[in-house]
Amino acid sequence: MGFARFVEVGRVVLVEYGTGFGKTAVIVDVLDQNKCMIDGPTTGVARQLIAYKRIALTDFTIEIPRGASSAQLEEAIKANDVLAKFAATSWGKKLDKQRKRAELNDFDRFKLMVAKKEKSRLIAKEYKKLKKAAKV
Amino acid sequence: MARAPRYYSADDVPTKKKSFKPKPAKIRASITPGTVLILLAGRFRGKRVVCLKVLPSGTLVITGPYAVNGVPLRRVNPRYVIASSTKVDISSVSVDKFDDAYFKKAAKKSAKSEKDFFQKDAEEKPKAELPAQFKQDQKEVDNALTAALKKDALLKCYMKARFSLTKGQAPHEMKF
Amino acid sequence: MGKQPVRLYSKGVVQGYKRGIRNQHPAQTRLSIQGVCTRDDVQWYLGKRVAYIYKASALKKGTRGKETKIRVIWGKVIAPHGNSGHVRAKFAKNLPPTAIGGPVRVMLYPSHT
Amino acid sequence: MANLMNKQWLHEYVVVGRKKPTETEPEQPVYRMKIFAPNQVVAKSRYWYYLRQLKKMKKASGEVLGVYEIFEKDPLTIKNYGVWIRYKSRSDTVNMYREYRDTKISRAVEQMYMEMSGNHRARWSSIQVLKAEEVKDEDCRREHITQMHDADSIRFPLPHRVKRAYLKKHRGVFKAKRPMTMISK
Repeated sequence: MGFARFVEVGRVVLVEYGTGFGKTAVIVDVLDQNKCMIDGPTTGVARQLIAYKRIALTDFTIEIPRGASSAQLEEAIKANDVLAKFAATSWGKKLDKQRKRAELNDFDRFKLMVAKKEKSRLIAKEYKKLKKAAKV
Repeated sequence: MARAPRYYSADDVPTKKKSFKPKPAKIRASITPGTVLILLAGRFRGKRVVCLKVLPSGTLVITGPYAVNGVPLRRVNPRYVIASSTKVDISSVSVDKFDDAYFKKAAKKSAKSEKDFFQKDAEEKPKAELPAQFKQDQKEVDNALTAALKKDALLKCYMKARFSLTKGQAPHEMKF
Repeated sequence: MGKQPVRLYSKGVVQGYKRGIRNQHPAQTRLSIQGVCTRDDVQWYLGKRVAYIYKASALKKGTRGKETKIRVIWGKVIAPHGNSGHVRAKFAKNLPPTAIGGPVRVMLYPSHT
Repeated sequence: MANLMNKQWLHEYVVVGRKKPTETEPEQPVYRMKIFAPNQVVAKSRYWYYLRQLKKMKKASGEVLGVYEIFEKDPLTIKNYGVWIRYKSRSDTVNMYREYRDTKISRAVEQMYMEMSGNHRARWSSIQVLKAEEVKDEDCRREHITQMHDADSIRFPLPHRVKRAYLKKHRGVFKAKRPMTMISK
């Protein structure tokens, strides 16, 4: 089996439980087979011990020494731009979309509805055209 | 602790009763003049309206505007309203004249003759006509408001549409 | 039930009465509200008015002087019940046992948003 | 009770006490002891429990001069801890040395109590903590601890994952599909 995502120092993870829910962080130290230390100085995840059950591993890693300080980590993240890389993946995009959807206010939802209607109207129009062409 | 006074009166001194004066009601911070509100109950439930003014009694002066969605100038209880985060610029609307007295209905004639009472059901009463002054005020407010609504292309459409919960929507998770 | 042009309530289901292992206390009713699944979520619904709407066999005077078979028992959400987003409600008249499993409307007022 | 909700169960206290001075013996030696206990009341109680085994004194004849909690200096770095215990098993009394990795010494002792109850069915009352202190990497003896020391070699996948709904509202009682827990990525 070819594993691609490992628990290791520098692995970018997504917090899936507790404070920092839905935010990305980086493993800075490994405690044992159940827990590790994560930190997210740029995303607002406090440095903390967390169980692997509560995080999801991503495809990305950055070069940091074991037990790197928050400042060191912040520098490494900024130099590597790794969070932007994660945000560009389909997983990152999905999360971003969910976040954006949740933040829509009433007027935005209305605008979305109008846009959707317009889209399906255009599609239907084009579909009719093609249908007509196919018949002839 | 304050020191007890040296002198006590031997007799009870009647203290003046403080008359209770109602303070102007506090309203939640999300509602300000210009906020788009969603009405939750009553005839106009689901309508999106503009808040024009907060009255000292704690009620809100709102209008649809009438020309857009048919909600006239009226007062509503803020408890029956969801405040949205959308704001309309109402600086061009003059709202000074609207106060609690303005909306008070003329007292109904209570003394009724017996004849009136029996006749009530028999014949249709003529529908009460709105005072011309009210119509005039509504028009002025509508004109100013619709001009303000035109600033955003979809805003007028939005005010026209009714709010409704749809499948899968839970109000506690929604932003308004 | 006349269909309303808009739905301005959350859907709820009567789960039963507040109860212990052997006794039940019909003065308080347990409701589950659609989409509410944590105790924190309940915060938004506290104090909201609840309507249990049902059909009776006899006609009775309803609103606007019309005779109707539809009746309503009004109540309000009073407290969260447990950690899974259930709530406790109190009704003007205790709900009948036939209401258990039935739908209620959790209105959006009194509003604080 | 213990580790639920990530709340700290045990705290590290220093309890200081002595025998009550009498007219014949006005100066009494002062004893201080590190105690791991859920609160100060239990800490004092454990202090007298240990002291009366070591010295000819007990709570009635002594006084507590102070109870202080010791906080970890650096609770955000991972360290090794050695815990020496005396444990009364069903047949005998045994001394043990156990190692743990954690960020706080009190958490390491918590781990010890948890592990002892799991592996040896040992109760709180049958364990006495003799000593607990930080251990340098090179002084660690247990393999499950030393294997975590080399930063370069720690690299392992998580092959078994139970996928849970991202949000609680998406959780359900029934599933249409059996969950796939073997993650081969």
